[in-house]
Formats: sequence, structure tokens, C-alpha cells
Amino acid sequence: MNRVVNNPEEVVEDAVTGLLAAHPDLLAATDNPRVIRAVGAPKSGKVGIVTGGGSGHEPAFVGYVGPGLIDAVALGEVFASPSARSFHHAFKAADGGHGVACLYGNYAGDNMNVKMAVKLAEREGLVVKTVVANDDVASAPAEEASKRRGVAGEILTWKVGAARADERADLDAVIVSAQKAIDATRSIGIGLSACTIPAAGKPNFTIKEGHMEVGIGHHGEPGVAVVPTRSARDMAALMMDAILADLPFAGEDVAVLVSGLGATPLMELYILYGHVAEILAAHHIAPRHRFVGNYFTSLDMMGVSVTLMRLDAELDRLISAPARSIGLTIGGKS
Amino acid sequence: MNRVVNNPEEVVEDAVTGLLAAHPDLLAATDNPRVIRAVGAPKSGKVGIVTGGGSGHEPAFVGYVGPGLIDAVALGEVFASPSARSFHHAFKAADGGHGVACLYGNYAGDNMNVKMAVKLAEREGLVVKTVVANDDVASAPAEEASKRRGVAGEILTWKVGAARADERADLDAVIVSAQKAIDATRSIGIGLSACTIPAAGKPNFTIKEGHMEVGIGHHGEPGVAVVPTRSARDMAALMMDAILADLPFAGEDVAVLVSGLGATPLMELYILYGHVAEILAAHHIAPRHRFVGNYFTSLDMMGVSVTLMRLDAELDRLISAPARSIGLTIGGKS
Amino acid sequence: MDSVSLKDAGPIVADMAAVIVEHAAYLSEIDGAIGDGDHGINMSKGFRRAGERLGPHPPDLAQGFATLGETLLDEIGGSTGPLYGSFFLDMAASLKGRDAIDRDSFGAMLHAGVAAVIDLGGAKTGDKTLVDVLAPAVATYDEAAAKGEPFHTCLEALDRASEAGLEATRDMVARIGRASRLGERSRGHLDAGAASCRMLLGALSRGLRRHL
Amino acid sequence: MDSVSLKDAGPIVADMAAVIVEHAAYLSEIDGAIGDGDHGINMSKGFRRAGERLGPHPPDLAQGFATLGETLLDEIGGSTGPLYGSFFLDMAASLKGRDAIDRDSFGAMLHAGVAAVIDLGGAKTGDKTLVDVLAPAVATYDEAAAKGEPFHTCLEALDRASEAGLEATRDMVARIGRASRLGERSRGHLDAGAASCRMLLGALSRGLRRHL
Ligand SMILES: Nc1ncnc2c1ncn2[C@@H]1O[C@H](COP(=O)(O)OP(=O)(O)O)[C@@H](O)[C@H]1O
Ligand SMILES: Nc1ncnc2c1ncn2[C@@H]1O[C@H](COP(=O)(O)OP(=O)(O)O)[C@@H](O)[C@H]1O
Ligand SMILES: [Mg+2]
Ligand SMILES: [Mg+2]
Ligand SMILES: [Mg+2]
Ligand SMILES: [Mg+2]
Repeated sequence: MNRVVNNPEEVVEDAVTGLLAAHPDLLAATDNPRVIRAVGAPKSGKVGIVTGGGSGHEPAFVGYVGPGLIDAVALGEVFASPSARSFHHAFKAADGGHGVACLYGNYAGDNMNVKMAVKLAEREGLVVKTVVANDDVASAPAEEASKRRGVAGEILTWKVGAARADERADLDAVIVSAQKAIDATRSIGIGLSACTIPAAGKPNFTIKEGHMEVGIGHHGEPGVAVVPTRSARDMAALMMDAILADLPFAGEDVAVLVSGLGATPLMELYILYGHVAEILAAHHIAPRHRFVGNYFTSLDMMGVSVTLMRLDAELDRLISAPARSIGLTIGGKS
Repeated sequence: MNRVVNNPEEVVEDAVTGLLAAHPDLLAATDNPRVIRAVGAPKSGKVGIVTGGGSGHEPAFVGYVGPGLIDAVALGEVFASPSARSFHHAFKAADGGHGVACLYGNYAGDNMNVKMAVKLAEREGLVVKTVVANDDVASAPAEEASKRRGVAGEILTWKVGAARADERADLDAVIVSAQKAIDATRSIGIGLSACTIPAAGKPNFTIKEGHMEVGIGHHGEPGVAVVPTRSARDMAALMMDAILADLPFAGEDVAVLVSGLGATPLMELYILYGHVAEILAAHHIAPRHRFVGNYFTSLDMMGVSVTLMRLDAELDRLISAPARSIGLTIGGKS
Repeated sequence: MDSVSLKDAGPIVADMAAVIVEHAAYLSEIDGAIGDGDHGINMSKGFRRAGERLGPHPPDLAQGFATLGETLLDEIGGSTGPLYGSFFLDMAASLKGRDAIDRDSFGAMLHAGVAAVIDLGGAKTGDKTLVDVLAPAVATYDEAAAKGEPFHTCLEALDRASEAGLEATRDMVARIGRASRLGERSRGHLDAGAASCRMLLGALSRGLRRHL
Repeated sequence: MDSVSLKDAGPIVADMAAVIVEHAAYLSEIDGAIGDGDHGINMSKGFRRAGERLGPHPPDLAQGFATLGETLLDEIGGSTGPLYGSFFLDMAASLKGRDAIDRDSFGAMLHAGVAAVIDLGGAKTGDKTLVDVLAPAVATYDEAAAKGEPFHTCLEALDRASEAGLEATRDMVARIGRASRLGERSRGHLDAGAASCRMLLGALSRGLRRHL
């Protein structure tokens, strides 16, 4: 491992220091060093939006804190859920008196910590409702969709939930919109190399050189197949097939998000997007919002993920609403 | 090599297809498939801003095309200068009747192709003036500063030149500001792994595991020293020492840019930035503009670069002006 | 009936923390075989910090468990934090209002803790988790108590059953948690959480027996 | 004096393109040793496309060189495109108004081409570039012409000198271009640009001699 770290056990602390120094206009510290809130949060009169998850996925999660997006985020160790208390503190940091929507991903640790955190919050009279992202079609069959992992679709869900909160919708309405968002969203990833957690010093899984892991999870969770690496065109086809088989998208408007997993050159994400766009056109699917970049990563993993969200008028409006953050800025016309 | 490509000889063509499909609001094709212009360019009454360079550095160069930034860009093969004709066509695509400023990096191929392109343009009565970025302090000693390579400092130079053009300054004034920008800018990089050009299939240089190449170039050009990898803190100190020794920054306002070279996790760029901020503070240097991310990459190289630009009131104003592009959006308040 | 004052039992929490911190490397090693190799790190971080919070003058057992549970919830994320956190918090809650612990209240406490773990994590016996130590341990304890065995004997039975429970995880195929991804390949290895749980129950049992 | 009509010489451009395309792999291999291994790719891409533009009915030599130069400027970036591009464009320009080439106009043409390369690239003799083929070739040609040797003999001298120039690059340390990064390590290898240049001059010399 050859990386830009100090003590590998303290990468999260060190990254937080840099994040706060780099973005004083966006991010503010809280009493809990693992909770960061948006400058200006909590906003009174608005439902608070919270997320959280393991570190190493940057810009997720902290990179989506900002106006029009997340109000407060709980940061875990690399690839490990934040503590229950950190989620609890994030709820408090985001609470503007109208309750908090916690929009997070479906992982055992996150589920348990959020559940405990909600209990802690309830004891203080703070109402927290949750939406659990489960957009990864490769992580379980459709019949067991509740077991699916949340991946890059989370970003679109945050965008929708936050925009709805900005419209001053109440907590139940925010939850309904965010749940609708994730229900309309499907993702899948392909891994081309393992990644290395600094504290471990070496990958804790392997992908055979010249092979790709179809359906890989954001921490290297095994996918549905390991096959010899195909062309970008075939990768796109494979991923789009899996997504389109899972939810009817044909003829619909969509938001599409192609994310690198960390080490993939941006030019290759665009190569992939070119084929995704071709396939969308062939299915008469109109990509009204297109995001291509490193939106949700897994440290230095080589690979790519594709996410599709089916839009109705409401989701389209909410995705279009202005937002500003490290990872996503919308409406910055100039 | 395990990557997201089709025919490795056609990565640029394929990436251009995806770029145009993904950003119809920002990017427009031209008759030359290796020239992309901004939607709305050329703008009549404004000096045109052009850059160009080898591919594989994305978001540089094409990712800085857009309002408030580049009007037209020439794209070369991976790590190879665009052709003279492509530069020439980019000049024409950017020309709004007030001449063109070509702001590019100091590489043998680019110098020659730009020189030829300027000749071709002159024959047609199109006035093109150039500024050659040479911000990489590690690429030659201060006495031979004209031999230095241009690296991430180019981005800040484009920003300055483009903003000045947007103010309707004439060509000479744009050139003066852009030249002032690069003269006030210093960069240095550290490489932690080699990168692989898809058409080559394997790295064409090596960095010994556990070592770092201090002063590495954007194509793997050897730096000033190969030493055992140090902590992020020491990397920052090493880079800042080299930069601060080259130009007095103490007590000044600066723009600071930390860029990953491709594979470095974003969280590690923030770890590095934390130390850069510390060092700036110790030297009473105020970072008025802070950019941390993958701004100028070298395919899948692991590593990082630091750029500092000394600001006067004009440069500060020009850096602050609104801009929108794939790689950099400024002023997108929401 | 035999009982131990919660005050006297207070220092046992420090023993429990010590056994975890001492075996951190071992626990991570086991987790490394079929998980992500951080169980020892997670646990020792939590128990060390709990030790710091408890300070040099140990409070009584209920307060000790409460602090332990809170520390785990506060500082340790992942699965371990909330699972062991609620385990200890709910055990502490079941001791509310008491100043001593005897055979039956110990049984009730253990039930409360196991229920919290199962409620939160949803693991069943045989899934290859710490429940595979907890469930047989509490069942064996109940049996001994139902037979009218004294507190000391019941605690011995608990100790033996937790050891057997841990050993039994070796031949299980993981059905929950990270190791479940490996399917059949998870067989042949102990479960890390079961190992830490066995250490904790062992230290608790021994510590109480010293006072009986 | 001996001369060749530009029309008759037109097909030589196709010969020059052919020799480059045939030896593409070899040129890349040489470039790979001390450069980035793409010289053959760059050159063959440019010369193949020039061949396509020239079509089945070759125009005269001046027009052929102009098309070659333009194609290289149009399609090939890097260093090769502009260097060889202006080499051929300026040679074409020097033939303007002529319909035949003789010893003196060939010499003038070569001088124009070499000047363009040196003007653009700034390489000096001994820097281990294609100039190390061009400079001795043109000097030897000039000498032979000054001695009053016929065109045919001058072209032979050029051919031999370009071969010797190429061989001489083997023992040079690169001082310009990518290979210069390697310093002493660049010694012991031929220079790729010199190799392609030697091929081009050889084909040109042979082609013209066939008509003399
Ligand atoms: N749902 C669950 N119920 C009970 N125990 C669980 C559950 N999930 C995981 N465990 C236990 O947690 C242990 C792993 O803990 P640890 O390594 O600290 O967490 P992580 O899996 O997040 O890295 C497993 O060995 C298992 O005993
Ligand atoms: N400034 C220069 N002047 C003359 N020839 C040069 C110069 N720079 C490079 N060359 C020639 O170009 C050759 C390399 O060409 P090529 O591999 O196509 O370009 P690149 O170096 O951009 O990959 C070298 O072998 C050398 O002969
Ligand atoms: Mg873990
Ligand atoms: Mg090259
Ligand atoms: Mg673990
Ligand atoms: Mg080359």
C-alpha cells in the first residue's frame, strides 16, 4: 500500500480536519468529531435531512452536505457504520423543529446503529423517520429487494428528500418522496480491482487480473458473477440489462448517474456513459439528468457503477432544484 | 491492465462521444472530431479562450470548457499533444472577432503544434496570442523556469484569462492577466504509482512499491527524488517547502489547489489539504480560494499535486467570477 | 440465597475489559479469516474507552454495564457497537433498583441482554454469531437454575456452555453478517463475535464466582 | 543538367509512405526502448492517411509533399506531426513554380525542410533526434554538389550519409525530447525519429535515382 495518510488508524480524523479547513462555507464542525453539519443548519421550519455511513466512499457521504442537500452527516470508520450516538447527534444537529428524515443505505451495521439512534432521539422527543436505500439490483433478487444494499442511488434519494424538505413539506411528505425516489431507482456496479483500507494495508478481497466482478458491492462484497473483462460497450450492456430487467424504464424519463469506484480514469467513465446513452435511446428512455463522475467511491477500487432513477413530474422537479455541495452542485447557472 | 475501454486505440473518440452525450448543455461538437467548443461559443465581442493537450488528464482539458472558462479545446491522443490543425480549428471555433488567447502547457509537442497552428491562423487573419504555463517547480530550476512543465496551475490560468475575457478586456489585456496568473503560480506533484495508457497495456515507468517520486510529471516524467513514502504530513511539508522556496508567498492571499492524480481516494486529498492549510497558516498565507479534488489527473496514477497562486486584487476578482464546467463551477450559490 | 452485592461486583467490568483488550489481536485474526479483520480493533477500542470512562474507582456492576453499553453505542459503529451496546445497556436496566445480584436476577439480566441482541440483530441460533454463545449459555443457566442448583453452580454451567457454544460455531456456515458472503467457505473457522462473547461471559462468571 | 520531372517523381511519395507503414512496429520498438513507444504508430497513422488522401493517381512530387505535410499537421499531434509536417510543407513550398527537380533545386528543397525542422524543434546536431540524420545528409549532399558531382552521385552520398547519421545516434545521449529524461541511459539505442528519417531519405534518394 502506497498512500497519502499519516497514522492509518486516524484517516477519518485527519480527513475531517482537511474537509473543515477546505470548506468553511459549506461544512461546520459539531461537538461530536464524527458529525458534520451544513453551515446554516439546522434551518428552523424545515425537516432536517441526515445521512451517514462508513468513510472511504468520498464524496459520499460528507460531500453531499450543503444547501439543498444534507443538513448533517454521521461519519463512520472506513467501511464501517457510524456509531449510534453519532447518528443521534447528527439528528440533533439537523433538527429544525420539524423532525428529521434519516436517508441511509441498507447495511447491517447502519440499520442497527440508526435503529438505536432513533430510540435515543425518541427519548428526547425528537421525531426521526427513515428511508433505507436498497438500489443495488445485484445484491439480492427482486423477491428479496429489502435485502438489497444501498449504493449510488442514495445520492439521488438525498437530493429528492432534501429538495422536498426545502419546499417546506412536512416529515411524512419528505419520507414519502424519498421512499418514492429509492423505489424508482436501480443501480449495479462492476469491479475491476480490489481496494485497500489504509489500516489493513492490503486488499481484503481479490479480483483476478483480467476479470471483472459484476455486481460488486461498495466494500468489495461479491457480486453475481466473475467473468473475463469485457469491452466498455459490453459492460454497459450487462449493467443496463440487469437494471432494465428489474424495473420497467422503457419510454420513461430518467436521471442517470455513472460513478467511478475510485481509480477509474474520468475519460473511461465517459466512454461508458456513451454506451449507456445509446442503450437508453434504444429503449426510448430520455435521460433528463445526467451525472458522470466520481460520485460514490470505494477508496482506490477500479470499477464503475450505473444508476437509473425513473422520473415523474415531482422527482424531476426535486432533482432539478438548486443545491450546492462538494460532490454535487445544481443550478449554478452563470 | 483491467479497464473500462473498447478498442484501446480509440479511447479518445469513445470518450468524446460520451462527453457530448452527457453534457449537451455545456459542450458542442465541431467539424473536427478532436475539437469541442462551449455551447454558445464563439461569443462575439469577446476574446476567445482556447486550450488543448493530451487526453488522459480529465477533467483537464475538456472538463474546463463552459461559460466563464474555455471556449474551445483541442484534444490529443492519450498523453500526446493535439495536432496543429486541431489547435487551429479550436482557434476558429473560439474566435468571436476579437482574437484568441491560447493558454496551454509547456510541453515540446504542444509548443510545436501551437506554433504551427498560430501560423495557420495568421494566414487567415486570425490573431492568436499565447501564454505557456510553466508552474511545475520540480521540472527545472528557477534559472531555467522557461523549461518548466505546465501542470495544475493551468486551470487557474484558464480561469483568470477567461474571466478577464468575460470582462470584455482586449486580447493584449487578457494575455497580460493570464501571464500574470501563471507567473504567480507554483505547483509540485508526488507520484505513488505508475499509470497505464490503455493502448500500451502496461505502465511505461515504475515507482518502487513503498516509494514516492517527488516532483513527478503528469505523464510520469521523473521528478527530483525517489524516497521511501512518508506520511501525508511530510508530503505536504515537502511540497510546500519546494513551492515556498521558489516564490515568496508569506503574508499573501492565495488560491490553493490540491489535485489527485487519478487513483488517490478523495479522503486522502483532504488529509493532505489539512496539512497544507496548517503550513499556510504558519506562513501567514491566507487561502482565499480552496480547491480539493481530482482537477488534473494522469489516468490511474496514485499521487497528488499542490498548486499555489499568489493573489492580487485583480487575480482574486477573476478567480471569483462565475464559471460553469464539468471540472469547476464557481458562483453557483443556491 | 447466595448473592453478590453490585458494589462488590463492580470491578468485574474492568476484568471483562481487560480480557478483551488482551485478546484484541487474536479476535481480529479470527475475524480476518472470514470477516474483515477488525473485530479485535472495534472491541478493544470500545472496552478501553469504557475503562477510561469508568476511571480508577469502579462503580457498581449496574453502573459499569451502563457505562460499557453507552460507550459502545457512542464510540463504536459497525455491528459490534450497537449489538454489545444494547446487550450491556439492557442488562444494566434489568438491575435497576437492586443492590445485589442472585441466581434469579442474574438469569433475568442475561435474558434481557440476549433479547436485546436478538431483537436488534435478528440472528438466530446456528447463524454463526455471538448468539451461538449467548443462547446455549442462557439455556444451560436456566436449566441449572430450574433444577435448583446454587448460583455458583449455575455460573459454572454458563461458563462451560459458552465455551461449547463457541466451539460449535467452528462447524457452522455463516448466515448473517459479513462472513455469510462466503457461504460454505465460512465453515471451519470460529466466529469472532462468538469468541469475544465467550470471553466476556467467562470473565463475568469467574468474577461473580469469586464472591460466592 | 540531370533532372526528374515532378510528375514522374510523384509516386515516390507512395514509396515513402509504404516504407514507414511497413516498419511501423520496428519504429515503435526503437521508441519504446528510450521513449514512449509510439513513434511507429504516429508515423504510420500519418503516412497511411496521407496515402489515402493522395488517392490512386499520385499527383506530382510537390503536391505529394504538400499533402503529406498537411496530413501530418492535421492528424498527428505530438512532436512528429509538426516536425515532419513542416519538413514536407516547406520542401513543397520550395518547389513552387517548378515542374522538374535537379541537383541544385533538390539541395535547396532539402535545406528548406531541414531549416523548418530546426526552426520549429530547436534541436542541434548531437541531440539524438532526426536532425542527426538530416544535418549530415544535407551537408554531405552539399559537399558532393560543390564538387560538381552529378545529381545521381549526390543522391547516393545523401543515402549513405543518412545511414551513417542514424548509426551515429546510437552512441549519443539524448538532449531533447522524451528520451532526454533518461540521460546516460539513452546511450546505446538508436533514435526513433532518426530511424524514420533515414528511411524517408533513403526512399526519396532511391526513387529519384531510378529516374536518372
Ligand atoms: N446481526 C447480528 N447478530 C448478532 N451478531 C452479529 C450480527 N452481525 C454480526 N454479528 C457478530 O459480529 C461479529 C463481527 O463483528 P465486527 O467484526 O466487530 O463487525 P463488522 O462485521 O462490522 O466488521 C461477527 O463475528 C458476529 O458474531
Ligand atoms: N525538438 C525536436 N527536434 C527534432 N526532433 C525531435 C524533437 N523532439 C523529438 N524529436 C524526434 O521525435 C522522435 C519521437 O517521435 P514520437 O515518438 O512520434 O513523438 P513523441 O516523443 O511525442 O512520442 C524522437 O525520436 C526524435 O527523433
Ligand atoms: Mg468492520
Ligand atoms: Mg508520444
Ligand atoms: Mg469485522
Ligand atoms: Mg514517442
